[in-house]
Amino acid sequence: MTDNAIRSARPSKIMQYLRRAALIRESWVGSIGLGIIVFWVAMALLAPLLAPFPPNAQYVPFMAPGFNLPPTGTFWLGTDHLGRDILSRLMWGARTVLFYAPLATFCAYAVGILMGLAAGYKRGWIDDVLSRSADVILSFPILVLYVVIITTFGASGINIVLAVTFASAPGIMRIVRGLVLDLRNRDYVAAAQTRGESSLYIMFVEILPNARGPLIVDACLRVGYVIITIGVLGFLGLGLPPPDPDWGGMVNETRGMAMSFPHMTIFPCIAISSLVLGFNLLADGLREVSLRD
Amino acid sequence: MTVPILEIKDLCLSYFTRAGEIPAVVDFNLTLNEGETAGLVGESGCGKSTVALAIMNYLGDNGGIVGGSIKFKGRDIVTMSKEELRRLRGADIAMVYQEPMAALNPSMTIGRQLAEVPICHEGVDMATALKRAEELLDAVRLPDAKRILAAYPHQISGGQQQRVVIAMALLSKPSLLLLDEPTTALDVTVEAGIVELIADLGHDFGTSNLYISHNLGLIRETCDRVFVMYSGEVVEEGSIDEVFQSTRHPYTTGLFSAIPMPGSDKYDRPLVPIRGQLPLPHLRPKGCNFGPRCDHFEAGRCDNRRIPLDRLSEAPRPHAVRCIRWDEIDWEAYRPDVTMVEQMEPGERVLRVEEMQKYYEITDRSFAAMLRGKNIRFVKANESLSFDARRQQTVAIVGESGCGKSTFAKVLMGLETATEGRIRFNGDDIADLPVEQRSPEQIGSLQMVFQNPNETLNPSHTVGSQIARVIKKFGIETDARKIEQRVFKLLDTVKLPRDFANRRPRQLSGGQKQRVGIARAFAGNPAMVIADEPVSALDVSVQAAVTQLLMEIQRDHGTTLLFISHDLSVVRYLADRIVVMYLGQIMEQGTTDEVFSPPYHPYTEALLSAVPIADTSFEKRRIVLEGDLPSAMNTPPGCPFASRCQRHLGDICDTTPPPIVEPEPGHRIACHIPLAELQAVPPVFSQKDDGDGGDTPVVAA
Amino acid sequence: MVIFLAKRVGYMLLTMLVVSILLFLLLEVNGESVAVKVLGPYTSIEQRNIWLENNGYFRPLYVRYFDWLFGIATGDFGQSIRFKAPVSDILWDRLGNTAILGAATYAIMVPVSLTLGVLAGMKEGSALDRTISLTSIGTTSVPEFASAVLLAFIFVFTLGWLPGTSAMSGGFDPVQLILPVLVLFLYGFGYLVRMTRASMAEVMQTPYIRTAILKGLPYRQVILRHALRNALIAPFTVIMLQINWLLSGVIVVEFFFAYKGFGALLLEASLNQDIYMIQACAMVAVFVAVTTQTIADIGYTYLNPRIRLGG
Amino acid sequence: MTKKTTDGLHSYIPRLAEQLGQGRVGRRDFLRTAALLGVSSTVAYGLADKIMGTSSAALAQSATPKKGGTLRVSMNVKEISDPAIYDWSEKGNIGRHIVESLTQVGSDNVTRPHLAESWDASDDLKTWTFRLRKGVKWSNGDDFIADDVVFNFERWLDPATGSSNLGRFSSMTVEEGGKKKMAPNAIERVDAHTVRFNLQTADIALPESMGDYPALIVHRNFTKQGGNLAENPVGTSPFALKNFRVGETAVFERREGAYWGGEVYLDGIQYVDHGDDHSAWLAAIASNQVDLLYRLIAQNVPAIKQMPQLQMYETVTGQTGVARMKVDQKPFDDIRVRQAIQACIDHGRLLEIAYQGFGVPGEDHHVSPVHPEYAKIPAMTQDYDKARKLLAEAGHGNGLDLTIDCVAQPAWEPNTCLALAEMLKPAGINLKVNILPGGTYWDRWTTTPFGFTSWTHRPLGVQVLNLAYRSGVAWNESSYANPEFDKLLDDAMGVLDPTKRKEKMVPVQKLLQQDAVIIQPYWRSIFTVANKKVKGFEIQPAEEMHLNKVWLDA
Repeated sequence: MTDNAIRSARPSKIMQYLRRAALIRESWVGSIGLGIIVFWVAMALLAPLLAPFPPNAQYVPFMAPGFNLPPTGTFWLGTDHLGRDILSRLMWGARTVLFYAPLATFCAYAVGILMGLAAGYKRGWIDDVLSRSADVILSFPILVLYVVIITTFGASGINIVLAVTFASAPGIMRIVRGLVLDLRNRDYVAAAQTRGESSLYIMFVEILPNARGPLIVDACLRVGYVIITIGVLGFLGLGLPPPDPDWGGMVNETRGMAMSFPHMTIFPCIAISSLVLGFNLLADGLREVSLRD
Repeated sequence: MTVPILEIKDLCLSYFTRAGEIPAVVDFNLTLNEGETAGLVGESGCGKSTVALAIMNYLGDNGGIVGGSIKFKGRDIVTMSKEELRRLRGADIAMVYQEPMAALNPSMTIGRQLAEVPICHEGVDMATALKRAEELLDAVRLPDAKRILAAYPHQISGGQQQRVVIAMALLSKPSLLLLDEPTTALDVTVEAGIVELIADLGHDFGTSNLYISHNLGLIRETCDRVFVMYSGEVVEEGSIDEVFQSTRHPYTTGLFSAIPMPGSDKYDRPLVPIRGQLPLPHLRPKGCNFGPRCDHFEAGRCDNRRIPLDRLSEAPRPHAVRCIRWDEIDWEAYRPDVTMVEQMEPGERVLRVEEMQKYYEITDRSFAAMLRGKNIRFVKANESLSFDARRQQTVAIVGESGCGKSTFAKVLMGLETATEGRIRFNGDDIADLPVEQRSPEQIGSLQMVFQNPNETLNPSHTVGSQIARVIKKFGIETDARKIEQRVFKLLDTVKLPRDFANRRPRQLSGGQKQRVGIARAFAGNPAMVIADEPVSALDVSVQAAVTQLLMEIQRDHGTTLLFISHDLSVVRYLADRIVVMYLGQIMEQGTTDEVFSPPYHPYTEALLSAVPIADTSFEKRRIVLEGDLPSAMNTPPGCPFASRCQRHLGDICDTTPPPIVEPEPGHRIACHIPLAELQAVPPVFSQKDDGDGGDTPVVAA
Repeated sequence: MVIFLAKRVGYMLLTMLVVSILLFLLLEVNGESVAVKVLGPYTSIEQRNIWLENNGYFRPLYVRYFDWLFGIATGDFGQSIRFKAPVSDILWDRLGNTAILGAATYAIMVPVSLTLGVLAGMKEGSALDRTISLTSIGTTSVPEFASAVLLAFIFVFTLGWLPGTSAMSGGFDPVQLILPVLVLFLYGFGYLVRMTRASMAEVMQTPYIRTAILKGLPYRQVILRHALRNALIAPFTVIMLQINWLLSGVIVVEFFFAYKGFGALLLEASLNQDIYMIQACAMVAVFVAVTTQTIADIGYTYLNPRIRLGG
Repeated sequence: MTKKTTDGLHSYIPRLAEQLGQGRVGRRDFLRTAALLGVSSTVAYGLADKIMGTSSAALAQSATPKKGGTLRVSMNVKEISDPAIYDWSEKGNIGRHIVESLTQVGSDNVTRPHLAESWDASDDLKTWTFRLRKGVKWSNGDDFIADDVVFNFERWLDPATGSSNLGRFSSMTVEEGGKKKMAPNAIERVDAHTVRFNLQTADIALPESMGDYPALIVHRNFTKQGGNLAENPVGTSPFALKNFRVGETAVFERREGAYWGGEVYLDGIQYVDHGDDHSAWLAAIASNQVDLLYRLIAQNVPAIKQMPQLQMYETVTGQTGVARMKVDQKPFDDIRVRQAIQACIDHGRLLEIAYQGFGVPGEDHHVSPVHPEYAKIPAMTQDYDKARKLLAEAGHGNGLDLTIDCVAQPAWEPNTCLALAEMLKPAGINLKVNILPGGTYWDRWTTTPFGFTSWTHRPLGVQVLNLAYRSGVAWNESSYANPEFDKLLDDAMGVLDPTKRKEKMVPVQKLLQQDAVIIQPYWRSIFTVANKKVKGFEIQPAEEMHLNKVWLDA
């Protein structure tokens, strides 16, 4: 085989990742989870095209699902107490949720991974300091921490992201640290050390990629959890500021009327539960698939 | 004739996976009479453990017996009810496992775990059961049985754990004992003790044993009959002498040529690897499973139909072979192709270790230690090591786990710095030079091959990129295209196809990974390579190939090889000089010939004796060491080996560090025993036919 | 063991100390804003200064901190702004109520989850396992507020079977606990089931279980004597750490069902900037968390002889 | 049945009666004004009946009240230690079951005598004489006398007390060195049952103010005995506090012995705190855990209608919320901006969307149709062209970004703001709604440039105007300072004649409307709900709980 042939035979990185991702098909649980997530991602991305109404436009309040208002259109899931189309709000709300929850999780991971790598690889006093700080933060009941942070600094998207980062990073750090403590004793790490690679290189190139399996699973679970957290904060009136739709806030605003107009509350509840379910199932599927490897 | 203890007929075992049915064992026959020990030998994946579990009818959820019968004392286990099976297990058939630590419940005392067996099978009360357990612990030669009964598994050593497992197996006086690699996880000197114990117990308890091992030497020493398995089939069976002396299957011969024997020599009689790889269970070839790897393969015949087990004689239990050409091959004349390595003269001195010492500080944070003000203790990992290594030379460091050989490698590589002493490498003192402070040339010229093939490569990166990184790192090439060329060359060197560059480690077999590891070590043109047990985790046929490869590359590059190993047979085959270590200290060093013949250090002597020898033409003296390796935290003030020494002189050994005697220049022994006495010790190995004193085994006092 | 305990307790105190410093810094550095919260926004600067003077807010920060810390150590958390009463008068009652709620939840959740988890983990991949696992994933995915809304809709408004709030105004009434406990149970049990299942499944794969089976022990004994103890080590820790989770979980439930507990108290204190109350609640929450963590550690050590007796 | 003749009445009463006869004053207005001027309700009703030939007998109970039972009420139980500094009507409601006020504003928004039996006002409305009811006993056995009233007033008017009554009775204060203090001789003890108030300025609303919840009269030894009503609940009311736990419950039992106010039917009252979550309130009454809600939010009205065992109560009030702009801060210092915003508003639709139509549309001048002095002035209309034009003139032709602060709860406030935001969009105004927790909002309610503030009901329109829009007063959250407005307001306040006052109110209302200080979306109805077995309950516009005549039909 010629060298060129070898090079052309090299599959592109993207294809490799896609092929890895396609493994999830082997777990029907994971596939269902992925399906739900893809559905909501599509809803979020296509909200401007698919949503029949602007999310904050106010028409006739309290209309039941299927209400038709000529010539404006049909409100398939009805309207809420301010006369806004629930379907459109769910679609736009998916944007909010799918923007903030992964963003917050990502930030938490960025911090948690850095801390975990440093603590697990460097050990010594760095580990002591980081682990102890993590213990202190983790000793707060997590929602208590959120409530205190949000009420102190105010409810806004960025504060929610910061609060989630602050509260979740230590947990992630612990996971990463545990993985690193295991991985750092591998021969390939020793090989890198004996080549005189820098700590940063070893942490990020040699160790981190091998920790990705459990981390991806954990990230899925965590995104689900953050979705719930954002929902709970919305429910407590500490969530993202209106009017932009946020599922937890939608439940909060309408639950007082759930007895007479259950559709206003139940649809957002279903939306939030289904998305969390999607992430939980995906995590389960990923775990299943990764165990099969 | 009495009913055999175990009679397996035409047994077929399969695993059921999502990919379908995968046959694990095909057409397996075995008869075991009372008091007999049969050995099942084969490389990993040949189905030998599956057979053992099938005898207990325990194949897990996805395994099953698809054909044949397993008769235990005439009763078919395959058709037994669950309850019958339960009563059989542990009472009539018992098993000893590979990993004693894992086989014991970590959260129950050993006493309770042992007592369960008689309580369950004989309905005795706890006190009686514990008494029985205590008796058996005595029987497996565990001192202080009471303490052990009250202990949890993690509180006793590996050797003790295995004795406990054996005691547990024997508690209900089973007729059949299944031993699944019972010594693989143990150190060689401990292994020797267990092997001896098993042999003795067979006589004392009258059990029939089925001994499963990948180690031909162990099988030879423990069994009456042997079954050689390959890819789910028995390819050769017979008595030990028949199979070992007149081997009639190409695979068995291949195995014998692949392992170092006392008579093999890297220059005159090099190891011969078996080419190719074990076929995956669902990709077995048509006809003879071994066909594609066989030198005697004949297309059209060997790959035509299933090969039956052919009897060599009409005796009731004859030597049988699964080969249609066994009587066509001229076994005496057959010499496989092998590249001979020319003998090399050692060059200039590359490495000089002088009085090197490495202590680890352990901070004891307990209150008691703080009160005493002595909260720092030392682990003496290396104590005044001194030796040299020359260009083109292979120097082996031998010792059991905990002897400090890996610590020494770490100091050498700059992952740790020495506490005292100097390490001169190419003239520079690197003892205090951590790897970050070494120049790329220094780092590149001192590289390492690691032990575990599954860990040596980073599973997240391609093979090519991992080799390329080294080339870049040491500044050998900078141009991407040239780097790639060099990667390909290195792959050529380790005899791997070039397209492996794009593969990920998980797509490679263990041997292939180890080759990549070697390629990576040699990427920087090292002057010296440290190989830390590079082949111990590999199957024997692969071991030979990797060993040979290492030697070839060494010769081509003129590299110094520092070979760290616990396996004296490999070392003997490979090394020019040997350094024997025990508890961080050098017990003996010298050329290979010097170390392998008297005068021995008593520890060297014990080590040599512990090595199982598959060559039936050799006889060896048995020396079994008592006790376990002491902790490196509190090394004895005198000779570190004193506590286990079979030639222990008296107090002087315990209190005074031994002097170093030098029977020949360069051959150094650290021992109190007068040189003359050491020289009078007969050699451990002796040719059987010679008829000298070697025939009578010498057991340590 | 004594040393271990002393170390754990010492470590606990250290954590509490750090938390107290953080809390103090977060809420009390700015005396001015404390005065505004206590006296209300309509007060003049003069009034605030008098208050600050009277309450010692012009002393150096560290003096104030130690004063506050001493108060906490002696059970004096200060005066609640919202309730105009000593914080401790209100706090302990509320904590007691939450303890009742938590205990009731645990009394149901722990046995059910452990049983289901063990059943699922005993035979990984079986139909029973699949059913239990999926159910637990499903219920865990429904946030507490959603299940609270749905359950209230069904059982209170539509069927009228259960009381809609749990204020316990007419004395303790177990019926009023049903809905809050059910919500907490539904959301919490899945996690415990999955942990138990994973732990059990892992244990069932270990060689020592094989040893036990091949010893000829009856299956019941293998499970009860060999598997359970090892399989329950991890869930035990989780159960203890779940107490920490429960302190968060009760916020939503107590708020929704008007249960007079700690969570609702904390939420209301936070929403109303009742800083002394927030401080007290946070300290108590952390104390509970750290204590349970310590118990978890000690219990883990006790259950796991490998750690208890030195590795 | 009338013991008094019209002779003892305020000099204005005959004229008022004349106007009533001529139909220039409504029956309600007559009753109200008469009551304010110290005419007892029986007399006033009798007068009205006589003039108009109607009968007030219908007001009498239709069924015979039953005695007994404990009424369970869902309401936040807040601390109640000192009535003088009460700042929530929930506190007043609990306090009112211990201590009482001199006057009481009824469910019909008419102020009636309570502990005060009657009062006179001088013609200039500066001297008021209050005659206290005789035979009223404190629960500790003491007689209720003028010293009690004097003690309370002196305490309220002492700035150290920190009572909002200092502002409420500002006509009895003088400024000294920038600080308000009680004017000398402002309160005069005439005899054991008569107190005279000498005001600095005319105050038509004095009796109304005395009915407000911080004006509950405590015992003269209140301070001496610890100053804590919860710990030492000495009062004049028919109930005794049995159990009180802040945030949880307050339990009252009927006291033994006769009550000055006649028969009281309930054995006891229990308030239960269900927190801040309105669904919990709803759930509590729906599952029969309580008999009465303190408050039913408009959103929950439809649910109540589905539950036949419940009776809903509704009343249009002077309760409202205003989106007020701080006129001295950018961009609201430009009147065109404020007017542009005003031009975008369709008040009726705001009411429809944000409050489900329960109430009447507002007119941006903070005087309600329920107020006696309310003058009908031309309605405003939505006019986006005008709004855009005004914005362009003010230099915001390319759009304007604004933020409005509001509290998170009750929901109608943010909802109104959200609806407002939608309504401003077509004019190019992008309004961001900044929803804050209550505590946070009330920290900044007087300072934020644009905020939505809820205002409670007050019996007279001028009261709110005085509190909120007069130059420099403490609660002037908009910083509106217009001398002309102040003067017009003074004029209006000096007039007793409802018709004349109405006329005087026209320029006041118009000026405030034109200056576009506030967007006042609507006057909202308030609701509550009770089990149908609760009888004799009436909803009071200021959400006061008057339960002395309530009984349970078991």
